[in-house]
Amino acid sequence: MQLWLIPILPFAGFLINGIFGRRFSKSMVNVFAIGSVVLAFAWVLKTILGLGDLNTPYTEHYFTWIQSGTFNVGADFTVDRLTAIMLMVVTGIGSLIHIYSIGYMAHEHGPNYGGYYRFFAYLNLFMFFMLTLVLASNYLLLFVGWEGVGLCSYLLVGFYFDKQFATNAGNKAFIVNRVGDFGFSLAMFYIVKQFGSLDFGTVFHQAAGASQSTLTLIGFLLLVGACGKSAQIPLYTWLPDAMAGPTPVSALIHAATMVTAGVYMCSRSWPIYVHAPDAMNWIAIIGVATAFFAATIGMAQNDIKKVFAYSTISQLGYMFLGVGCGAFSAGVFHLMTHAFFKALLFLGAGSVIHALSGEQDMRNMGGLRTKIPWTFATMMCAAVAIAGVPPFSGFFSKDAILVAANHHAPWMFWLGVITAGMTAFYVFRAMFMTFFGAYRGHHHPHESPAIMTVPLVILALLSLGGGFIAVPTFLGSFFPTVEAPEDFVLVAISVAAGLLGILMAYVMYVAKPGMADSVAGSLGDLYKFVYNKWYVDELYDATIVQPLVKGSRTVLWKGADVGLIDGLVNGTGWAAKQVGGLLRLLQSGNIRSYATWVLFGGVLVIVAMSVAGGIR
Amino acid sequence: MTNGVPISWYLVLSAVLFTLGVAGFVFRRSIITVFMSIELMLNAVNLTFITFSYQLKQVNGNLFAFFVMVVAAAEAAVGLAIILTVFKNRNTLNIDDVSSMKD
Amino acid sequence: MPINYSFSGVDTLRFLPEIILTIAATLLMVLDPLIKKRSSSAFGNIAILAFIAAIVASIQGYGNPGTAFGGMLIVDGFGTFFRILVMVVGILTVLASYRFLNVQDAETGEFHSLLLFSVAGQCIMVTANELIVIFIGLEISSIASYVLAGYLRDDKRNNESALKYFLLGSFATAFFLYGIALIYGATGTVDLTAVRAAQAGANAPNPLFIGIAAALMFVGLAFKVSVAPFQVWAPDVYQGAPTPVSAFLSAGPKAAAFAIFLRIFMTAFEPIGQGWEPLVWIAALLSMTIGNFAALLQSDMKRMLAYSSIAHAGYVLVAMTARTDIGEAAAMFYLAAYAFMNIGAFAVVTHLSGKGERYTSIDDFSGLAQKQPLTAAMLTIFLLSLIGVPLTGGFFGKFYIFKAALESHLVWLTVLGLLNSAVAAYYYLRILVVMYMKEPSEAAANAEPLSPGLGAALILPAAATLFLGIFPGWVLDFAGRSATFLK
Amino acid sequence: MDTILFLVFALIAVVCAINVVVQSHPISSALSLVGVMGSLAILYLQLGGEFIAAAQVVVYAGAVMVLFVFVIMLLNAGAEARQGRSLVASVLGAPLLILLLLLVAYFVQRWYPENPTVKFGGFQHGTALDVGRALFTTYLLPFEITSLLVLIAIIGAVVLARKELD
Amino acid sequence: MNLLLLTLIVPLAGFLIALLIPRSSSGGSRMWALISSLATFVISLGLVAGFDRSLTGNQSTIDVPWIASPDIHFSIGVDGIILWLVMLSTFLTPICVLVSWNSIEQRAKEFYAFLLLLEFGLIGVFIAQDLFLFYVFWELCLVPMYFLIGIWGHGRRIYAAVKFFLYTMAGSVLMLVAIIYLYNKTQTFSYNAILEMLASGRLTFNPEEGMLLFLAFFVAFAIKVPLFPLHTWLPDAHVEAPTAGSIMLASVMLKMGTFGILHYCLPMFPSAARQSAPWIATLAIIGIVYGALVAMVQPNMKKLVAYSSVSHLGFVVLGTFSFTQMGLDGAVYQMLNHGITTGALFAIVGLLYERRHSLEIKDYGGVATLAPWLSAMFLITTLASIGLPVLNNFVGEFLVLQGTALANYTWAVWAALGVILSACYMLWMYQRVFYGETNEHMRHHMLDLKPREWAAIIPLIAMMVWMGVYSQSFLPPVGKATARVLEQTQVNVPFRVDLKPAQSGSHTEVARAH
Repeated sequence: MQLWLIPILPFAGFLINGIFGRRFSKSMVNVFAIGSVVLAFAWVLKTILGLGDLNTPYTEHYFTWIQSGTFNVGADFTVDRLTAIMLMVVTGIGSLIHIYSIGYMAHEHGPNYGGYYRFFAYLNLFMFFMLTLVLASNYLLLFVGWEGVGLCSYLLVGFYFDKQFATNAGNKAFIVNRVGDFGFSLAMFYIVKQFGSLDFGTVFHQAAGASQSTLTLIGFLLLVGACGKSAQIPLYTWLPDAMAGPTPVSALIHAATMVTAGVYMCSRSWPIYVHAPDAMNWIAIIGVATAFFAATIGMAQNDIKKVFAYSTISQLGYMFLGVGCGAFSAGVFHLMTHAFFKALLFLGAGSVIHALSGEQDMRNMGGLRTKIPWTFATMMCAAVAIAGVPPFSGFFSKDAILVAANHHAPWMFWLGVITAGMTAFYVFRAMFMTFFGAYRGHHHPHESPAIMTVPLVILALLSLGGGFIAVPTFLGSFFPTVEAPEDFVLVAISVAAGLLGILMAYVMYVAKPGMADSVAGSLGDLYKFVYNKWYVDELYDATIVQPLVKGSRTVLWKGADVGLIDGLVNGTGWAAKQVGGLLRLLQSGNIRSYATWVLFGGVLVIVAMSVAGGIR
Repeated sequence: MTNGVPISWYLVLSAVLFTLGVAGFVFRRSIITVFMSIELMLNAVNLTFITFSYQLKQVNGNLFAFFVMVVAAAEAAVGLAIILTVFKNRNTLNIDDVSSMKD
Repeated sequence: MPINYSFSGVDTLRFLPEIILTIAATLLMVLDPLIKKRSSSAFGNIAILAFIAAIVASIQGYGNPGTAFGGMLIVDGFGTFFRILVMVVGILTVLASYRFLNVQDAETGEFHSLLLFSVAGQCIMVTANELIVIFIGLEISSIASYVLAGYLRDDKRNNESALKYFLLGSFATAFFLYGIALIYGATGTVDLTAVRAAQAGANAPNPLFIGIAAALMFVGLAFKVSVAPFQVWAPDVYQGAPTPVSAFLSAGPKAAAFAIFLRIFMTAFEPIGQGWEPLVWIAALLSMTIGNFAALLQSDMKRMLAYSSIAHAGYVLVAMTARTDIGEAAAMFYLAAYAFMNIGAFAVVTHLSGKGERYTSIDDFSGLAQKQPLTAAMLTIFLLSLIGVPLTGGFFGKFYIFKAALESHLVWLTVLGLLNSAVAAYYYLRILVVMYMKEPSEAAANAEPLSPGLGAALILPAAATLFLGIFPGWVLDFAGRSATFLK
Repeated sequence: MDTILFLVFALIAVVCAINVVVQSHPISSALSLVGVMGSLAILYLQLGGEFIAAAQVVVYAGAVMVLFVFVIMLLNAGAEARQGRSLVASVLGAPLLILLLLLVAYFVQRWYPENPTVKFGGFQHGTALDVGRALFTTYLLPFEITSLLVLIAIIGAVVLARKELD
Repeated sequence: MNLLLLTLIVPLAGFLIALLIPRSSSGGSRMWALISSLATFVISLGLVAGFDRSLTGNQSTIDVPWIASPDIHFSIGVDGIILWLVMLSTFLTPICVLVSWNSIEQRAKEFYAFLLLLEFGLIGVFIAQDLFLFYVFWELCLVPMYFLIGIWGHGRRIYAAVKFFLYTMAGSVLMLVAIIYLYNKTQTFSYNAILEMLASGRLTFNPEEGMLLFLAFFVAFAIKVPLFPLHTWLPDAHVEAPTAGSIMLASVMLKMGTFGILHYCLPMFPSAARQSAPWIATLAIIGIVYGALVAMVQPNMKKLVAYSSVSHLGFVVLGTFSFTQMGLDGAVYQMLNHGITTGALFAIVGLLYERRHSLEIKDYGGVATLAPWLSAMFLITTLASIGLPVLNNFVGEFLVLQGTALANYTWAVWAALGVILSACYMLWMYQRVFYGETNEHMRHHMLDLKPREWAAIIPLIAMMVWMGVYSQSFLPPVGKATARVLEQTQVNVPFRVDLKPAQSGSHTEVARAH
């Protein structure tokens, strides 16, 4: 089926735009960039349709990538049901966002010839790596995509590379991800050590017979990797900063696709996890903790993209919760619906920002619903979806996760419910601050062009109706099923929490506009603590970054390297010269001294020879 | 031979003279005296040669002493010439003053 | 006592090289007043011819090896090797001194005459098999050298050099002589072979006495080869002497002294080898260490080379410590390689020093590579060889020496010696540094073009150094075959 | 008789030798050295070295020492100056000398355990005849090459003492 | 004509002819250097083409006696490891010529002559099959590099050159002792003969003897690698060296050490190697982490890259002492990778230096705005250096770490930290140099790549991608050779890649893509 075409098409787009894009007109760039992605989407459709029910995975082998002894890693692609969903999401949403970007980037002025071609080249490269990631049929190839998307994230976050904050954010994204990759790599090493291969088929086949401790270790290490990529505690800090990139990037990479790779990978590794309950439990704990924690921060942010960034972290936590509770299909389902509504939220936010010529602070917005109605309407769809209002997409997926959580551990359910309330609150808080009340800014808002709004509308439809896509059923045979009875009470509680959140937001930001500040004021330090994101960045900086940098500079470099080791080396030279200096004292130039030395030597020699001859 | 001189006396005398020669070299400051000390050392060696020659009943020791004398004479000629040039250039015969090259 | 002794033509033939040199030397002395000064380099040419003739005679003589004059002389491979070596050193010295003497206004027949005599003395030393002949040969070589060291008699440094060399040399010779006397007393003979034989018989003398005699001779010989702790004179003398003479002193007399050192200790004193081995061990280590470390701080090129020659003497002693034929062969090879590289290095100093030898400091070599790349390249070869970089004679010399030492299980001496050579690299590198990496100095800028003689004195040793480094087999084979003494 | 002869001249030799070393004026040292040589000549005679005893007086005491005295006079060398010092020599010199003397003397006195004695006339082959015969037969080579030595001495003296290099 | 011999001789001939070119004609010297180094490269391509990948052991061997006693032979040959190292040398030399084209103005003749001599020495080191010959080449390499650093280097070049020389010399004299010792024991210098004797049991070492010999070799190699804590010559040498010197030093010369360990230390002293493996691996890991941390805080680009080399070479040593097929394959591959990648880093840093005349990071900023292609190339190189997949270093690092994990998982954990840190220091440097705002001075001087510079950089980038994507072009011969090394090392690590054959698609349907 020529699976290789799927990633190669965007890659071709990348090469063409990357090498010649500077000389191209914008429309020429568009042709290659959007064309390649849309073609890839089309090829995905054709492939999936052509492969039938996909009950058995379909694999293509291209060439041996690495071979050493009997170990080998092939460049192999596989399509199964999970992959199919991911392919659809990635290419579908990817296409939409590419199209949207034409409008969004039209007036952007990045460094280097406006950076237009560069943006699309990077975006295409991202598609290439993302598709490689989902198509990979072994861990190492998955890792290729995994690192590759990280690279694109780095490049796109640092798109405005003349701005220090952007490049800082890019570095942070890459390096924090590297910490996660560290875990991922170790997991791979252990897999090979235990199973002798990295092929999903082989590994999973053997995992069934492996010891639980082995699988727990592997599962845990994979989780570290997933935490990095999917911005979970403790490695989430890069994602909020990553909003420094252009907004479509936030939508595509930092909401819809790349950050969900961790979820994808954990789901993919279910044969390992199902035999490693401890690891599963940790996934759930991290997931729910992240969901709650990020939601608290999200409630206090004023930058519209930051709100959605924390929201993303929080929603990813949900997905982890689902996976950790054994509801893999629910996790993946939420992954998909989240891709719809979060992409929409970001794109909508982009549209707002675009409308306000770059303004991102919600305190300088307000009353925009009349000025940019399309944006408002579509974003509202996403808001209700994420708030879990039935029967929109978020409701179904979130509900499935919470039910599974309840089955797994009730406290996780309750925390999840609270988080759901907070989610509804901060999303609608953002909606109200942006679109309701009076306009507080100085720009002249204008609605975005159709090239931007059309993708918004499509995503809005998906957000609203996405819940009816039968993902859980489709994946039902792929994942092991969890016996979690549908309980109407639980559903009602979670829906109620969401509605309560919406209501509170309405009260505080529409009905009684002054109330927000007074609540914040009454919370005092707690509010400040949350507003400052629990000071986690500062904590990391003080406990890890600074000690490492300063320690390296003063202790290792100046101390050990220059001081001790080189000191010893140069000291040897110095000492040699000192010895030389002492020896020069022998050379007084005085003949009588010389004669004495000769005499001295002579006596020594005679003594030595008498000793040697055995003086009697 | 009951009241002859023990042969070791000659050898010890030679050692004493040799040591005195060395002492002269080490302690004297006049270049000429230093040179004479060397002659003294050579004389001491000659005494050893001749003593052994006596003991071994060979003429060879005598010959060696003779060769040493010739060498000593040749050394004397050259040595004194060198001393002359040094004196001409530095106007001193103090051996401690001839120490411009050092380190 | 009947006269039962006569000498034949064979004896003469085996003594022919020395005869040639003597005749030439005398001829030069006689010609000196007849040849117009400064008009030609006739003296040098004659000397070189004589050397060549003598080399030919040596080779001829080796065609029919054996003893001469009743065992006083022995023409064997060992002797022939060193004979040729010292004569080649002589040739190179003459080549290096053409221009030098001209610049210093000091061209006389006596210079070359003394040189020829000195070499003749060395030839006698290296072929002698009898202590008295060795002694006289040593004195011939030495006395001529004393005069050569002070050749520019109006130069204060020359005087001082000559005086120090003369007084201390005579002083050490007295010890050597005392040693001979004691050996004579102990064994009743001064013939090396007989001395060795006397130690084997039933009424062998107390080895202790032999040991004491050996110790006294060791003093004299160690002094002549400038081995620690008898090395003190060498820096002053080499620094003060005219540069070509320093070159000569550091190569010719040294090689000859080493030859007799080896011959005496490996034949006459071989039976007490256990006794003197530690002594040589220590002396070797001391020499390497003192030479190398003291050289680190020198600022005068000649003085630095003097210290380096002390260190190199130490390396040769390492070979001697091995007390094997292979060790001797290694020492022979090393001395040959050393002679070439050292004369070459001194020749460069000669070239640069100028009238009155003003420019001998290391800084004067600054930027030489930019002004005279060929000269610098030659010096580079010599220095790399002195360091012991492969494809140079110095490397193979060291290699053979340490190989011999390891075969005799002298692991520590080998390790320390080689570490020493790493230290030594530092001061040789300093010269490369100034030559290649600094801006030209006054001396380099004003250096005149290479004269033909000096050029030959550079290129020949350089070629020899490389030859010994790339095809060492030829010389080493010869050395290996010659290293067995008549015992 | 032999013993007395030995003791007397040994004593003279030693005293003169000490005098060589302690006298500060070179001329005194030179004369003392002549004394040493003279007494040694007697001892040589006692040991049977007739020829060498004669040579000692004629060549050594006669010619060589005269040369010394001549040079001393020529250079007008006075009592040696006291300035200048060698720390090494003054500190190490004396102990080393004593050690050297003790060691060498100890060994040489042990040379002949049965300690034979010397009597005048005990060895009679040190005559000019014996010496001459040996010189021109067995020791022809050394004898010939000593002539080289003398030649070098002449050239050396010429080189060093000639008025000017031209 | 034996192509291997030709590969060795052409640079030597190039060197000798370069000496004859008049000093005034620096253009002629340059051109000659380019021609002869390219010719060498082409010949070495022929060597690769003619290399029979189905054979283990040496190929293209020549063995002629050189010196009779001791029995020294001029003996050369290539196996799967040597082949690529030779290629690395011949590949990089023309690139060095190209990057030096304009930057070497003074004394160009000597410069290019030394460069060719260096190439000769490096090739010789790798292909020598006689211990003595190996030592000769080993030392020979020192001389041209010494001059390259000392004459054409920057401020403290003399200190750096002398330090370089003495450091290496101090190590190699010990190796000489060991070589001589071996000869005295075996009466041969032949590498293969010694291995044969070992295999047949005719040569055995008692434990202390074996360990001392091993250490004598190892220290010499470790200095060259450089293994922590013997590395301090490297930063100085790199910072002061001219661009071409840095490239050759980092890319090829350091490999002399790792190659030596792999080729000599392991097979000749297997038990000592096994015994000391934990210690050496520990040092290697310290080097990996330490080098990365120190690199992170360097204010000077070349110094940063130099310390990064310490870190990267730590991987090579670690892989070697994992005694696993993957570890060794990875180590060899990483040698090549490091050669290409670090060569490119130094080359581009050199180009920056030509423009801005500074190596200090703080003097830069915003280069990406002014010279986008230059920046892009540097970015790719940076990414390769930090081990991004589809670029070369990833394959090597993966194999090394995987092999290490098989042998000792804890080592792999520690070593993998280096992978995190490499991203830190490289990206941080990249950010400070290429990102940010530009200033007036930069705007005038920071031109983008010129055709000649493209010609130097593109082959390097191409190799990074090729080696990263299709390692099968390179790894199989390496695998053959490393398997032999392992066999000779007689390692008995529990997990010696007794991997079950990969059951790719055992329960999946595999469709062959055409």
